[in-house]
Amino acid sequence: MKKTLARWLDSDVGYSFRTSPVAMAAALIAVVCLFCAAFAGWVSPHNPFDLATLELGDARLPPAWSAEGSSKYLLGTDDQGRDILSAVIYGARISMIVGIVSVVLSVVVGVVFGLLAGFLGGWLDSFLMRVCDVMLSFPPILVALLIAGVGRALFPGAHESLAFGVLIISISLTGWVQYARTVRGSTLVERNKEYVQAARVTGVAPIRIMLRHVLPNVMGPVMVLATIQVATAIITEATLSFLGVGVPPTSPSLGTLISIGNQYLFSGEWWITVFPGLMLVLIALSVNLLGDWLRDALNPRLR
Amino acid sequence: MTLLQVQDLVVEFPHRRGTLRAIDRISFDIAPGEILGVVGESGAGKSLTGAAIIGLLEPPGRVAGGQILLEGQRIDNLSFDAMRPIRGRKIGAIFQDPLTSLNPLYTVGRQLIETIRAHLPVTESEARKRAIGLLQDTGIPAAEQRIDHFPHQFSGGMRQRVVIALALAAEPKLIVADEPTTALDVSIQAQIIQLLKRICKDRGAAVMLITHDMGVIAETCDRVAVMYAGRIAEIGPVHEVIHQPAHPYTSGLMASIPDMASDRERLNQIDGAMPRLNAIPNGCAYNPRCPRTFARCLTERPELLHAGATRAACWLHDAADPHAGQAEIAAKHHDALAAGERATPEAAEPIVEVTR
Amino acid sequence: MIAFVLRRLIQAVIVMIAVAFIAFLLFQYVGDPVVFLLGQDAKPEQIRELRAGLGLDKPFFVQFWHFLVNAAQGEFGLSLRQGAKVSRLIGERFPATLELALVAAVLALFIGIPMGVYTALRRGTFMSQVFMTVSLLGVSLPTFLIGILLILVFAVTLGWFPSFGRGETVKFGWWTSGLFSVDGWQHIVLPAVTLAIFQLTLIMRLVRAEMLEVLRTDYIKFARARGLSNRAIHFGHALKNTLVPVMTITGLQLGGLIAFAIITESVFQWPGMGLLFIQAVTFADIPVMAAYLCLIALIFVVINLVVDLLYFVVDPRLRVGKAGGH
Amino acid sequence: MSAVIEPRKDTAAGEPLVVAHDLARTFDVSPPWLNRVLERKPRVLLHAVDGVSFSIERGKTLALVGESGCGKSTVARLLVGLYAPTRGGLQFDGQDAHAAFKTPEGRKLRRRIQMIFQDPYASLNPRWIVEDIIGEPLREHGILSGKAELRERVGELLKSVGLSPLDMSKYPHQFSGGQRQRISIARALATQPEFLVCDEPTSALDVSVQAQVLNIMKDLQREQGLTYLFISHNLAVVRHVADQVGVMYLGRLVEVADKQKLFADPQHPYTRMLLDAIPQMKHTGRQRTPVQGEVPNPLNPPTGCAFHPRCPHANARCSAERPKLLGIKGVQVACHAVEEGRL
Amino acid sequence: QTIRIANQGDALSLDPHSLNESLQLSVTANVYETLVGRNKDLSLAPLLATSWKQTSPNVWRFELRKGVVFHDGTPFTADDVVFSFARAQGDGSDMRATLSDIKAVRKVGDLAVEIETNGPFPILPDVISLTMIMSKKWCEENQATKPVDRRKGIENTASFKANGTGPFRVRERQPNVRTVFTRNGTYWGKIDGNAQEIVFTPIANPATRVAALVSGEVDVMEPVPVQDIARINAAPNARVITGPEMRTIFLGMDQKRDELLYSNIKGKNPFKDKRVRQAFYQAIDIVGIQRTVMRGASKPTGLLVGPGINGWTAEQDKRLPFDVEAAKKLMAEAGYASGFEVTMNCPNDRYVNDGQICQSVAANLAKINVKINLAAETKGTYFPKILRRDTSFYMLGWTPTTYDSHNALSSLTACPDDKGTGQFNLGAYCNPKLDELTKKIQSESDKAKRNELIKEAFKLHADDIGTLPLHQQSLAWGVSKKVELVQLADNFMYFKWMSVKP
Ligand SMILES: Nc1ncnc2c1ncn2[C@@H]1O[C@H](COP(=O)(O)OP(=O)(O)OP(=O)(O)O)[C@@H](O)[C@H]1O
Ligand SMILES: Nc1ncnc2c1ncn2[C@@H]1O[C@H](COP(=O)(O)OP(=O)(O)OP(=O)(O)O)[C@@H](O)[C@H]1O
Ligand SMILES: [Mg+2]
Ligand SMILES: [Mg+2]
Ligand code: NI
Repeated sequence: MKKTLARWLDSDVGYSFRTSPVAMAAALIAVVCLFCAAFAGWVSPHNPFDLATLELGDARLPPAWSAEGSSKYLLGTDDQGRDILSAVIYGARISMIVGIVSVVLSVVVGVVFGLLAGFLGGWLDSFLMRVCDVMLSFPPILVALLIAGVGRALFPGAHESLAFGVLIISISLTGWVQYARTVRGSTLVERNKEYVQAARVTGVAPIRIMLRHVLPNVMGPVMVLATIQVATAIITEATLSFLGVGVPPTSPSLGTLISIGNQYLFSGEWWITVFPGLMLVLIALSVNLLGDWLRDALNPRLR
Repeated sequence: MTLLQVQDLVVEFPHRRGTLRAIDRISFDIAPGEILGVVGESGAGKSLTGAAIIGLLEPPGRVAGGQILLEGQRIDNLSFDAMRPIRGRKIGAIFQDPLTSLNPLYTVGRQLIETIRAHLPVTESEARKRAIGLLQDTGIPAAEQRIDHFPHQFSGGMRQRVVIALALAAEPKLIVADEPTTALDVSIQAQIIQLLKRICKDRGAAVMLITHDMGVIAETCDRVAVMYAGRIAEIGPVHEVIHQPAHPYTSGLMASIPDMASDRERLNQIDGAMPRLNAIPNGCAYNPRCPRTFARCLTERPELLHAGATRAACWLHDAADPHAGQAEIAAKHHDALAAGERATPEAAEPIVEVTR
Repeated sequence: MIAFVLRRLIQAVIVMIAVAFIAFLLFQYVGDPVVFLLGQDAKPEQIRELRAGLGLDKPFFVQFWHFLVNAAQGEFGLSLRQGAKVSRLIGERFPATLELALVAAVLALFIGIPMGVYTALRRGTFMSQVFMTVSLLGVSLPTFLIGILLILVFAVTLGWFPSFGRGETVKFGWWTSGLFSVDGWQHIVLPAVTLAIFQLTLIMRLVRAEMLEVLRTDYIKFARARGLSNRAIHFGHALKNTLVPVMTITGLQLGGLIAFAIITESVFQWPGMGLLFIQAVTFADIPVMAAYLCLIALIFVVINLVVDLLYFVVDPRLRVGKAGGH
Repeated sequence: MSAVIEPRKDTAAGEPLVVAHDLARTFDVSPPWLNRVLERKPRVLLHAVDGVSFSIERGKTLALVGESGCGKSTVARLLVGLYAPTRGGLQFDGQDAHAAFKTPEGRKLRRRIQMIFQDPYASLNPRWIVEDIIGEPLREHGILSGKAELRERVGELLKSVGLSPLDMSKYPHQFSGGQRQRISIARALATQPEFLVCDEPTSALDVSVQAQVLNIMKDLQREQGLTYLFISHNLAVVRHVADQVGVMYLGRLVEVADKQKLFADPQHPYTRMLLDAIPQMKHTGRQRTPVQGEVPNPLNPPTGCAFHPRCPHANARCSAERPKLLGIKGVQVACHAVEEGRL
Repeated sequence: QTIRIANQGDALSLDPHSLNESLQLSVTANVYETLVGRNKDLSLAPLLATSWKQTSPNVWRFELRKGVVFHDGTPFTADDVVFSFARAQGDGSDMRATLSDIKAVRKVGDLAVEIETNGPFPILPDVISLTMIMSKKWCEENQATKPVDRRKGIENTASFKANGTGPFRVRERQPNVRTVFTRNGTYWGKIDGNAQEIVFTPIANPATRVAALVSGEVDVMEPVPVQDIARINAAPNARVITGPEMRTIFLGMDQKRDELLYSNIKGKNPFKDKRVRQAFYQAIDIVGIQRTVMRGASKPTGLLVGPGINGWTAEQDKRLPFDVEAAKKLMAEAGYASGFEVTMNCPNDRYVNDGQICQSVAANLAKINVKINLAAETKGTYFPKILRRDTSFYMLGWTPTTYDSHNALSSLTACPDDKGTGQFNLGAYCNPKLDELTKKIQSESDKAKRNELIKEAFKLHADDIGTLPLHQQSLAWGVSKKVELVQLADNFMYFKWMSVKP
């Protein structure tokens, strides 16, 4: 373990990591976020999802440092008396799972389809691109409603356990298109390059050519989109939750917290939306900065 | 009177595991109207020299020492913006791979006109006229129509001529041509060489011609510089360098040229390989491969010394300390080589090893 | 060229039919319009009667067939809730959305592209890091929050811009435009900025990534060697070569702007299609949703077509039929 | 040299390893169907290679020369199966190569046929380090699997082309043009193929490295009976490496001959012009005579003999009738003038 | 004097019969008038009818006002009344349901009409207080004799233009963008307020609405999100006028099925046990909800109707005490000491802070070990779902459109049948005795006796704990300090009572 880490740090990518303070800071944030999310139960002072512990009387307390704040709730409470700090930690867990899983799913699907369309061409290409057009026309909201509807028709009463699946699938279902189109465009260019032909002559199987040769060379824009989409997916999740097809309001995600708090912006309860918002910005920031760094680091010409 | 003067130029690539010195203190100069050929081992630093002169080393590469003087003025330390009027106007460049040097999205004419107008105070239509003239000069037929075509609509040879036209657009005093004829058939190659020669004659421009084709060198150049491992091994008038090389590397190089007349099974070759840039031995860089190495070669780096009509970086030609008295370490080896036979196969670097 | 367009249009029809089909599948799940059509005192037989009158009791395929037949005649039926022709409703709303989307797109492009170029050229400098980081705020804050914050700052606190609506509009036939009055421009600023922020980040990052690649190419090096000015090199040569992926994504995003400006429109009470659509969803207004989705499909097809045509404009290598040298 | 190289047992010299029969490849560069219908334009076909037949004996070298764009690379790509022929066929070691490429056995065949690409830089994946690039064929064909073994082998290959094993961890862009070319040569040699298609393998190399590389190729040929198709613009090199030389013009072979015969006594007028254009070392500062006239447009090739617009000996027959490749004076020539004895 | 008004929605059309929805009627009521109107305290007021009386159990006679003209100058006559009632009862009208008890409307002179009902109908004047009178001539001229029929959708002029007798005329109409009203110079009566022009704009987003008020872009807006009341009151230029609203929010439980659809208790239905219902009732901290979630802008209630509705009495409007211990005990008695799990359906964009209320209720119930799976969703999917009775525990709000308790009783508490009785009794609570009372109330014309019956009915229902009443939400209008107006409990906004301070 230690050895592999040391070896990695010594590699080119590792070196550029070591010498980039931005990347290290971003990685640190990411690690902290992941840690908190993974061990939310230990890290957070309260369990915000346990309704029995909520005290309505403690609702909307400002952060501990302001005059009316209570030391019990470091970052204050929301309109239900939920501890914001704990809610942020637990919410980040949900949001990160939804955001990352759905982006990974859509990247995988989009890249695979894009590669196939671009590399194999022909009717498959036309077909996949028209499927893209169709998918593009549907707002994620509607798709989510459809999936939720079907899901509930199939498994009545499985609301909570279903919510995650519905969320992730509906975000990915509309998300993969961009990747597919971008990857297809670049693949069309890339597949005619001589290094791909060289691999063909060598007898490398088309699948491996696509994955090992073409893929790394078309990942640039994909990385830009993907890192940005992590944040977008988290926000989409908030919108969907609002429509009732997302996570239940009793176990709020970051996005849900923000949209709850959004109602209280005028009335002065800024902490309900600001802290989850900050957390979301932090997550987006670390993902994007890591993505930026990785993209540059993986491009040998930019070293 | 010199046009370009390169003095002790050093080019380095700072790398995290130490700095790579790709060009190590080279000096040469070019006079107006002269064609200087640059030959040498591949990887010797020819292209980098050209890039350094025009100030376009790819980062992290940088000029780490020495100076480059154009018409007596230093240009190696100029900022990008100060260098801009010099590029194209005073120094034209043709890169090693001219086929990708044209922006595929613009017509040939637009790129020409843009270059002309970047340097000369002319109107659009004048520039266009001039551009057509340039294309005609470079031997492109029907230039009035072709000027509005896109690069991909030209054949390889024509594209190369367009690149040359671009390099000439603002009548530079110096043209750095990096392998302009590689991958072209002899016929087109001949056209391009003719063109370059004509320009030198007509306009008095100087050319630094980097190439591997000794035939081209022989036919075109006035003087030749031979590079090896980031250094200049020999520099001198073309005839002398080709026919009476003073440096052992040059001799080896010339012997390696496939001869149209002979029918030998194997070509002469210089055994071994050029050292890696960060593992250049002390003393003369060529010493591991040199058939005539002697003690001094291992410790002291030779400067360019007069050797007949040429100058060579070889202690053999040190007038103050003639080599005659020294024991030549590898004389026998050299004799075998000179005889045109391959040295004992065991001594050579392993070729492809076959273990079936 | 004509043929290309024609072929794409044929495909567009197929796409639209597919969209309509999926849309109809969807409607089984977005709610029951009849519940909202009648007041709370309606009697069950009235409800049944209305349901039958609207044809909602027919099987799915019959409903879909009716829709197709109507749509083929250019008639998308009536809004269940508003009782007005869907085509008219959408026609009324379309100009507002289109203007908003265009202004936002222009804003995003005109700020995003130079910022992308800048950050690519000055890779690693402090300023470009700042740009890269700050721009992330645009994607990591939800649109509704950004909208509200903008209103809070620029409308309530500073009072510079109005907080809602489209302001004065000028009528040109059926088209209404807010771009011909100062008032209209004042009204469009905040919503357009809100919409543009996300696109801006995306475009900036995309341009940067592509620029970094292009700046290493031989023809850029050669352009430098020709002594062209920085501007000509960066914006004339390098930027244009990054345009193909940038256009693809921008096209998709513009479609997205038009289609899904829902949240921005509802925050700023922008009388566009998004607002219409969100209402249609809450009231399960099937004809409006179906027509809207078909329209969006058409918009996407058209945008993708335009983008593909622009490829030809930008990249002469893709132009067919003009082959010269080889 | 550590390993003793044994000549391959099955090498029966004289039996052709590669037989190309009437190979042709057209590219459909016409606009899409609907466009053609609407704009009433015909199909546009580009005959890049138009009926080329030759055979290469095991252990021999056929060199192809000819103008830029005459279809040399296309022939090369046809031979390695990158393009499927529109007409004609290719026999490799007695079997139909193009049929075999499609079967699973094709992979084995791939190992026996390798190619060095014309553009060294483009043929190297910019995101891979040299070790992976050269190691890929070894890995793909399961020749070597251990990482250490692989490394060692790649190191040897690098050394054999005059690079250092320490260069293994660099990326292609960190090399000079000639060094890149050597990398692609090393890759082609990695699987020890029987048939090597070399598309201008030494164009970017200086003469000494070129000599080394050519010597290696010769050694391999001698020791293992390697067969080459060698494409080059450098006629001196061609003269050195080739056993037979084919001269191409606009997609066709116009002359095929043993190299001695070809260089000593060129028959076809185009061959003659080509030889005249070779730069001479002996006379510095000499003016050459390039081939006169412009390269014809392959989309609209001249009728009859494609060379007739540039040929000083052309007559009416040349512009009307396409000459066939005929055996004349012990060489194969496609020229009416030679056939008629006008030359 | 222009007053700019923002509301969360817009009137869908200007046709007063096209939709029975309070916003729609509130807007059109400024242009069209009814025979019987309402005073500022919601008591009945003569409008186009100067007086009315019951001439026989089934017949009412209305004397019409003299000298009234429509905006286009046509005089108002009994023909217009007969026409308008026919129109409102006819095809395409959404007011049909409210008028279903009317048998015939007859002209008995130029300025008098008689209305005959199917049976004795004591609350007829209340019921027709929303039936607006249109001009027969104008409608005929404009092919608007029928409201727009959604099925055929022939749109007509009445959707975009209006010609009533009311104190304001419509000058400009851009649906969903703005509607401009001007004062009617030829109005028959006196207009109290001084507003000359009203600009009505829909602003759907609550925060935007608040911003528009605070930044002075609108003068009146409605509703104000409860959390922003304080903020607006603190603003220099605006204030919030709150008042009770007639809508009552309550929770319903499935009391019919033998096994709940969404619960972990199998084989029985815990809500059939009154102790469970009572435990739920007593576990809900409605005062806490009032204080935190509603920020005081609600009135906890023990009844299904609120003040302003005929039949409401203060003495009956008492809740069982909030007592978690008692609730726990009741649960234990019922055999659910360790609680159970049930899914609660809840809208999140229909009532004031509906989602949050449900969350708080869920948190309250967690204290008696009941685990609530909260399914909060948008009204678009919520209502179809619960109206299918596809729920075990739900939230609903109810406003009796007749301003009378009978409406609530017959819709919410009567045993459901397929003719529309108990249509919104989604938990299918059923008490035959209560049904009997409800029938009696329907036809009892003696007001006092009738009120006694209502009282009895409510008592029965409260004793059964058939529903869990929560509160009446408050009206909250944001009003610029320059504007004076009158707020009605039925949330109608009459421009005639609006004034701008100079
Ligand atoms: N970006 C780089 N990083 C590290 N080393 C480099 C880089 N670019 C070039 N070099 C090294 O610099 C040396 C000189 O390269 P250059 O391109 O000048 O060679 P050259 O003489 O032009 O060779 P050729 O004839 O093959 O083109 C080479 O050994 C090469 O490995
Ligand atoms: N994929 C393709 N599509 C269309 N035309 C092609 C394609 N590949 C090659 N051609 C055309 O076929 C002809 C022959 O090309 P080829 O690359 O074989 O020439 P070449 O003899 O190798 O030339 P060079 O010496 O310049 O490499 C050219 O006219 C070229 O434009
Ligand atoms: Mg070079
Ligand atoms: Mg070629
Ligand atoms: Ni030696």
